[in-house]
Amino acid sequence: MSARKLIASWPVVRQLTGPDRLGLRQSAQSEWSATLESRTETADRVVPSICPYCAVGCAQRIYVKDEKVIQVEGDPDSPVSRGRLCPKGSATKQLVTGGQREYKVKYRRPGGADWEDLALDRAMDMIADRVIATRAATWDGPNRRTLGIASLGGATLDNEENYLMKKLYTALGAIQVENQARI
Amino acid sequence: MRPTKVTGYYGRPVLKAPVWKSAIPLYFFTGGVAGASSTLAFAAGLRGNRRLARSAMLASVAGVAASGPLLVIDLGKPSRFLNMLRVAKPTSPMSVGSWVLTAFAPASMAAAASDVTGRLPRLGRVAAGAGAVLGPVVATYTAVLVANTAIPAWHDAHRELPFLFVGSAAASAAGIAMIATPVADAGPARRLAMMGAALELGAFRAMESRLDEAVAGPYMHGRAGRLAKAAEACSATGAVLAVTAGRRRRRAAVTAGALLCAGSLLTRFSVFRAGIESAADPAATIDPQRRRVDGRGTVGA
Amino acid sequence: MGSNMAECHPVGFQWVMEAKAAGARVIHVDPRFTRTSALADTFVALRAGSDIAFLGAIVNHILTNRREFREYVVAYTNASSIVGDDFRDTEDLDGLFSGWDPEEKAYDPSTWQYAGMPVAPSAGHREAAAQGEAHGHGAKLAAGEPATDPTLDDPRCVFQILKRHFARYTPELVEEVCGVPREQFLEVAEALCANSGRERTTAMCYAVGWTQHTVGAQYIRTAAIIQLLLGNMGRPGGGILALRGHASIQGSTDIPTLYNILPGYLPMPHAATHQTLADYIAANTAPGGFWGHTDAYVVSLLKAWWGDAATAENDWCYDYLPFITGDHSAYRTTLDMVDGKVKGYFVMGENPVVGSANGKLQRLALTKLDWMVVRDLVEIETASFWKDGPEIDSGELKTAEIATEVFFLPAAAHTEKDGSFTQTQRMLQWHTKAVEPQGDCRSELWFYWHLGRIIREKLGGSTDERDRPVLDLTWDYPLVDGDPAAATVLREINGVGPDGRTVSGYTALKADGSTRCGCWIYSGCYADEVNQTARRRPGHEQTHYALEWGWAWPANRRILYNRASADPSGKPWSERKKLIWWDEAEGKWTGEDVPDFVIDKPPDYAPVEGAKAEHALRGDEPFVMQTDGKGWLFAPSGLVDGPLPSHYEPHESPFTNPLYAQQANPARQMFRRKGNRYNDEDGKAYPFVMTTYRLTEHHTAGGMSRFLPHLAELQPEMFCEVSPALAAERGLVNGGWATISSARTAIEARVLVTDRVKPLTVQGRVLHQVGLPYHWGWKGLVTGDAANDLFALALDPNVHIQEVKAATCDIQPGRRPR
Amino acid sequence: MRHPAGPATPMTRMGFFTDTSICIGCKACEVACKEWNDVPDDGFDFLATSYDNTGGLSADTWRHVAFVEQPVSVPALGENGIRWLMSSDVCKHCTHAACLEVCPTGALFRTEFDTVVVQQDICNGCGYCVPACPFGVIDERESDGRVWKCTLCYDRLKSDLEPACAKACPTKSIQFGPLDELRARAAGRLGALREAGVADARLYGADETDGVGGFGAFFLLLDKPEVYGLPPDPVVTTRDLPRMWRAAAGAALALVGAVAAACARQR
Ligand SMILES: Nc1nc2c(c(=O)[nH]1)N[C@H]1C(S)=C(S)[C@@H](COP(=O)(O)OP(=O)(O)OC[C@H]3O[C@@H](n4cnc5c(=O)[nH]c(N)nc54)[C@H](O)[C@@H]3O)O[C@H]1N2
Ligand SMILES: Nc1nc2c(c(=O)[nH]1)N[C@H]1C(S)=C(S)[C@@H](COP(=O)(O)OP(=O)(O)OC[C@H]3O[C@@H](n4cnc5c(=O)[nH]c(N)nc54)[C@H](O)[C@@H]3O)O[C@H]1N2
Ligand code: SF4
Ligand code: SF4
Ligand code: SF4
Ligand code: SF4
Ligand code: SF4
Ligand SMILES: [Mo]
Repeated sequence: MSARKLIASWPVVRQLTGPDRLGLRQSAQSEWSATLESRTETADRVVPSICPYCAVGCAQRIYVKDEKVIQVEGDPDSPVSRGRLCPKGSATKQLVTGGQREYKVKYRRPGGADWEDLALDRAMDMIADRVIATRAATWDGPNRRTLGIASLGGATLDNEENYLMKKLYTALGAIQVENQARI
Repeated sequence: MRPTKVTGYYGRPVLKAPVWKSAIPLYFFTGGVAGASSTLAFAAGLRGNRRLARSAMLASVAGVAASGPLLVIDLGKPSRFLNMLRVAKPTSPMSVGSWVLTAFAPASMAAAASDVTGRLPRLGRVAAGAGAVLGPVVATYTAVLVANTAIPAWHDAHRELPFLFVGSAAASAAGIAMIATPVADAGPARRLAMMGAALELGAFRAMESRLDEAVAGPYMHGRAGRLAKAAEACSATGAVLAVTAGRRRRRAAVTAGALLCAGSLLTRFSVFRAGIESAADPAATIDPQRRRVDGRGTVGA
Repeated sequence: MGSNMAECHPVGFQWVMEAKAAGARVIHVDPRFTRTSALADTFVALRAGSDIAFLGAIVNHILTNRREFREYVVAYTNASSIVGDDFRDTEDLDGLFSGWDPEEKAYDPSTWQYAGMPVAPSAGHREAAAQGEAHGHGAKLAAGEPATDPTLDDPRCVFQILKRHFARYTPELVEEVCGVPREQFLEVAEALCANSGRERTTAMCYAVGWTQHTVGAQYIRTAAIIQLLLGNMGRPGGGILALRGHASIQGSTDIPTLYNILPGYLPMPHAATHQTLADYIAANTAPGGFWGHTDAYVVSLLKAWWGDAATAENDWCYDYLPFITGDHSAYRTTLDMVDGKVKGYFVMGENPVVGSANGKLQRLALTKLDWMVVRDLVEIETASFWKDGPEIDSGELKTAEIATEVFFLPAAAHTEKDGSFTQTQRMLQWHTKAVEPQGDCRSELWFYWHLGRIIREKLGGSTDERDRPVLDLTWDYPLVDGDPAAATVLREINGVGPDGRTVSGYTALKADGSTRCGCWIYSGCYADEVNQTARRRPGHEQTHYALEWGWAWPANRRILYNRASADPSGKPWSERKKLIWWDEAEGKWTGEDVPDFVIDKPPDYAPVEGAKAEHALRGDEPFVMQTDGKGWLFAPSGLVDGPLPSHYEPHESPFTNPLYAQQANPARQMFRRKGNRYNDEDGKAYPFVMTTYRLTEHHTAGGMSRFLPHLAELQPEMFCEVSPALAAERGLVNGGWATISSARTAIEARVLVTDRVKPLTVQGRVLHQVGLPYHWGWKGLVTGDAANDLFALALDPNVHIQEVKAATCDIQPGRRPR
Repeated sequence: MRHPAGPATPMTRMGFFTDTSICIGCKACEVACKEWNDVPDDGFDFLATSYDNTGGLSADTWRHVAFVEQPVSVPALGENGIRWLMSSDVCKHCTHAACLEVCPTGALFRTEFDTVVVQQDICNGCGYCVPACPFGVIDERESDGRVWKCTLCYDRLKSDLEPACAKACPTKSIQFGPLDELRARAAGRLGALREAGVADARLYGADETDGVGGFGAFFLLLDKPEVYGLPPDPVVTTRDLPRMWRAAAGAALALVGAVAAACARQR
């Protein structure tokens, strides 16, 4: 920046030379505020979504930049919610990006005092083994089922997920499959 | 137990208390010393009282030198002071003060430097003159600064606060001069001490009696009130001592000077503290305003 | 009533506010004055657990003052049906209906049938009750026309029975039972009547304030009776709106992760009555209405699951389905866990040690497992009970002695997966994956598909019969970034026809194995090979019904049974309230919504002899899922605790039932056992009524709110709401601590003294109610005792939902002993 | 209507009308604001003041919902009734904004939308604006020493978007738009409420002749402002500034006079 420009950008000079003599308005504007814009403007994409909390089913728009969620907002197109969100819906960005989230598998061995690390593949394999063994040990032939394996949850999940769950459990003969509709 | 009448919204303050820490009332004091001292120095110099002029000049420099760090402590980093010179806002006493201080500090230092070293005497005199003119502004603008807030105990005292601050500044400048100057040369300082203390005490009394009762409280009771009482005692004793034993004995003069400084300092802290208490008291904000609205008789707010 | 809509469905509440601005009157009936009450025109404080008395008195008010919508009632409800001679009412038997078996503690419902209808031979009450278990869609009637009396004068017609049944439900009784001043009750009853009929409609909203009672299903039945009498069903601005809970609670009921049903409310096969496919179909096919096609629905489902392995010869793999033999619901299963019967447990986005009743029992149950898999976004209490639960704290349990092996798997959030949620008005809405899940986070779709894949690989060589269902499962979904493509799953749910293309809807389904469909009621959601649930045509470009936003089951209709919005001749009841009507010229039903009726069935259609399913219903019978096409004022079948609602006291109550000798619902489900103590005393030890509920700022068991700073700070501590009078009586100080105790345990909470909770005068004495939000547990940014630790398991017998809306407690100042 | 750069030129004044009569106290405004502006939490303290655990506006709370429980008389219940007032407070974006006028750095400035915004690259944390605000809005964030308050979503406005709080508000208790339109709408709403018998309803801050020249974010209240923690008759402190300077001039002259008098005698 040339010296002249530097001086011209000094708000006092702007004050003395412009209409804003008292320095309350544009002469006091800073670099930051002059170049400000909504961060949603620079999002790489906007993805249609639905609020994950309650059954009102408010529509959301997810703003993504550099493969990160940078903002979650109501979708004004929704005939249900018209763009509005309650405090929970408004906290969705924190829900999906916040520090509370867990990113690693944790394993607690029987009687163990604390969590241990476990690779996801290994965990899946171990769980499959447990299912097979428990099912075999508790098989009730006449009723084509096992009462040894139960499942809880589903109301926070997608229809497709509930469908696969029910399909797999039923094929395995696990019938104690329940969710929040019961409580 | 006292019956509690909850005012406003669960008794919560309407206003935010100033976030300033003790650096600020300290600065009011050092700024006051600097400002009043440079005026005193100039006047003493004109009258040829070199001893008095020299000590007042040094007091002024000391005041300036202490003020800088105090302001920086408040802002956090030195560079933050630079932003003060970004704009010049007549609506902001702090802005006005910053510009004045920016002119005053070098003037006061230059004057002292010239005086001590004996070099560039012409420039020294101009600087001393500038310091003398700006000094009263430095000593008073802080009163406007606090008055120009929403805090009832400050805002509503805007008529008296400048006199209180000036009196306080004069008394403290005089006190320091008395400490730093032989008794023989300190006559003007003693007289200034008397006048300063009188102004300080008088302005305080005037303020107390004029303020709305919902507003004046902090000046009379509680911590700020206690500080005010102590300030009054110190200043009054200091002033009396100054013009009695202080005329003769150096030790008495030093004690008087110290008392005057203490009084001035306590006054600043008392006012500061009163502001914080006032901000915390919803009634101080709401009651006078409610009376105003009801007085107007409109549905209004 | 029974819903705190402003707090629990805040964005939905905008429509209530809009209606209010347009002149609607909003009435809120709740034990506490809530944020909904604050915005309502009228607030009525009633005692928790007393709604049937209140609603029953409205029924009585309508009937005694002849305020019913007569034409509607005669034409569209079963008011005129004659009930069998054997039926005895609670009025005759002091609180019991006929058919009560004191040994079995269950009803035999056969005497509740219409006169002259062949009653299905019953294999005993147990089986009858078991039938109830297995019924997704409730009621079932034998074939045949019941006798009717359109004048409604026959003393044994439903209308007259109703009149007699509710005659004692007077404003005075409301005052006595509910603590509602009779003037206020009358004001509400009148408002309802005045706002119903030809020109006006009234809607009722409820949620779990009605369901979480030992008489929950009957609460809703009472509301249904009112709405049918007033002609508010199937009409715009009318209805009974269940404000459901989680984002896809409706979906997880439709495509159920529930033990007693298969997708689309097909019952799970019951060992006693459904041994073969033929038995199953026979038992579950209704002579009239759309349940006449059960065969097509179930065969299509079996084909969807077992594909080519399902053939006509092997009964479409019906043998692959497991049997249920009774109650296998969540709480029953918890007790089975305590008893060591359950070894492995999957917990998928639920937090039972905080959210389910009797928290301690829940935790104890988990200690008895061999292994448990918890999948969640955060480390919830259920995942870590073994190391930081309250029983570990108190020393009651030792970590080292808990043998449960625990796998915690981090879940992907909704932004990290494709899929559909079904919201409270049965509308499916698609959410698109925005970003890839990080670390080990995966969707449930990923988890179950891979789990299935691995199990199938491991069982690959098995010749064991029991492994066939797993090995023959259709399990070949295309993968996208490792996830099975959710859209292909939805497509399977929609179903495909013989040409391999998606079917247009359930009417295209066949029982001959030529169609496959994962959930018949969802059929149409992928019609024309288009994901209809992803449609997002802006609401403001559409009519009020916005038919091109998302997709609602069935067949994208937004208002169920909307044929009732027109009169029997097919004309709208009124111009103001028109929705669909018969277009004579076009020869079809038309209007603003998708007609919930056979599109070209004229109003004067009469079924021919031997007509089946929907063809067995007349052109003026709008309730097309019902065998008789009628709205049921009296329920001859489908409920296990009576054909009509009666007021019973909650399982725990400080009062005796002033109506009947029968104190509480006789059929309620109880578990008298260790760890589940009831307060059977007369109310001296626990003199107050406690009720639990939600706050706008938190979500259920807290996993999605207590851990988030922006929500947690808004309600940072567990508290209890008490009236100033109770506070004075017990020395409770606003902002201080209180200990609330029940027959189970004691919890502590901060005290909020508020005028919003008022003492009520019930049966002549003052009753205090204690309000408890239930969102807290011991983890997260803000922690507190879980309200559910205070509650016992006492369930509604129809749906096995726990009574956490009304029980007895005591409250004392100070913190609980540690 | 985008202003990517360049000096802020005055345009239509934009603002808020917060109609507290339809507020459901959901606090979506508080959360939406924090999410958009990355405002940290404000502490986890249970205040036992109805459902308000935020207490008031602060550096970390730019929208604050007040909850007031009041006994009222209700037809069927007599004096035993209750009402629950809820109101979402925010910076008033005063026409004469004390915070802005006293700011010595120009960090606070008036934007092209006539809103009052702190420029975080300029604020030096002098703290002067804090006690200057007659509503106790603006405050210092201890962790970084600067002051923060509602920006009326300056960044969003620049991109022609509605502020986050107004967008979220389920009942449109918070309405955003050109101020004159909002004032007209508010007058209509007030009329309707008065007609419906809500005698205590009043507009707060809609009057251009009030002590701060009217608010850019004004309110419809159902009771006196102080009931919600708002000052009944706020005045911009700088209105009295000329008088203050005059007093200061007098005081300064008094100092000069005193010094002169003191030095009148040599010793
Ligand atoms: N903010 C928020 N919203 C939510 C949820 C949440 O946790 N937080 N959860 C979601 C879920 S899972 C669900 S199921 C829904 C539940 O939504 P609601 O059912 O509305 O929620 P609750 O607060 O449990 O209960 C509603 C009201 O019932 C009252 N009540 C209690 N007992 C009785 C009674 O006997 N009679 C009557 N008439 N009223 C009674 C309570 O005082 C309470 O005000 O909310 C959903 N929405
Ligand atoms: N006393 C009392 N008790 C009650 C009630 C009451 O009113 N009073 N209400 C009852 C009702 S209606 C309900 S619904 C229950 C609710 O009780 P719960 O369902 O036990 O509670 P939530 O906290 O909703 O648990 C849902 C969990 O799912 C997680 N989650 C969210 N999305 C996903 C996902 O995509 N995948 C996975 N794996 N996890 C996910 C969340 O982080 C959260 O921890 O509480 C019941 N309990
Ligand atoms: S924004 Fe609120 S009301 Fe809407 S779906 Fe989400 S939780 Fe429910
Ligand atoms: S309300 Fe306070 S912070 Fe906001 S503009 Fe007015 S003076 Fe400034
Ligand atoms: S703290 Fe910042 S915004 Fe406030 S007056 Fe000082 S510089 Fe201006
Ligand atoms: S306008 Fe923006 S910054 Fe201001 S309160 Fe609303 S969301 Fe927060
Ligand atoms: S979002 Fe709207 S309704 Fe909710 S508290 Fe804020 S102003 Fe009130
Ligand atoms: Mo729920």
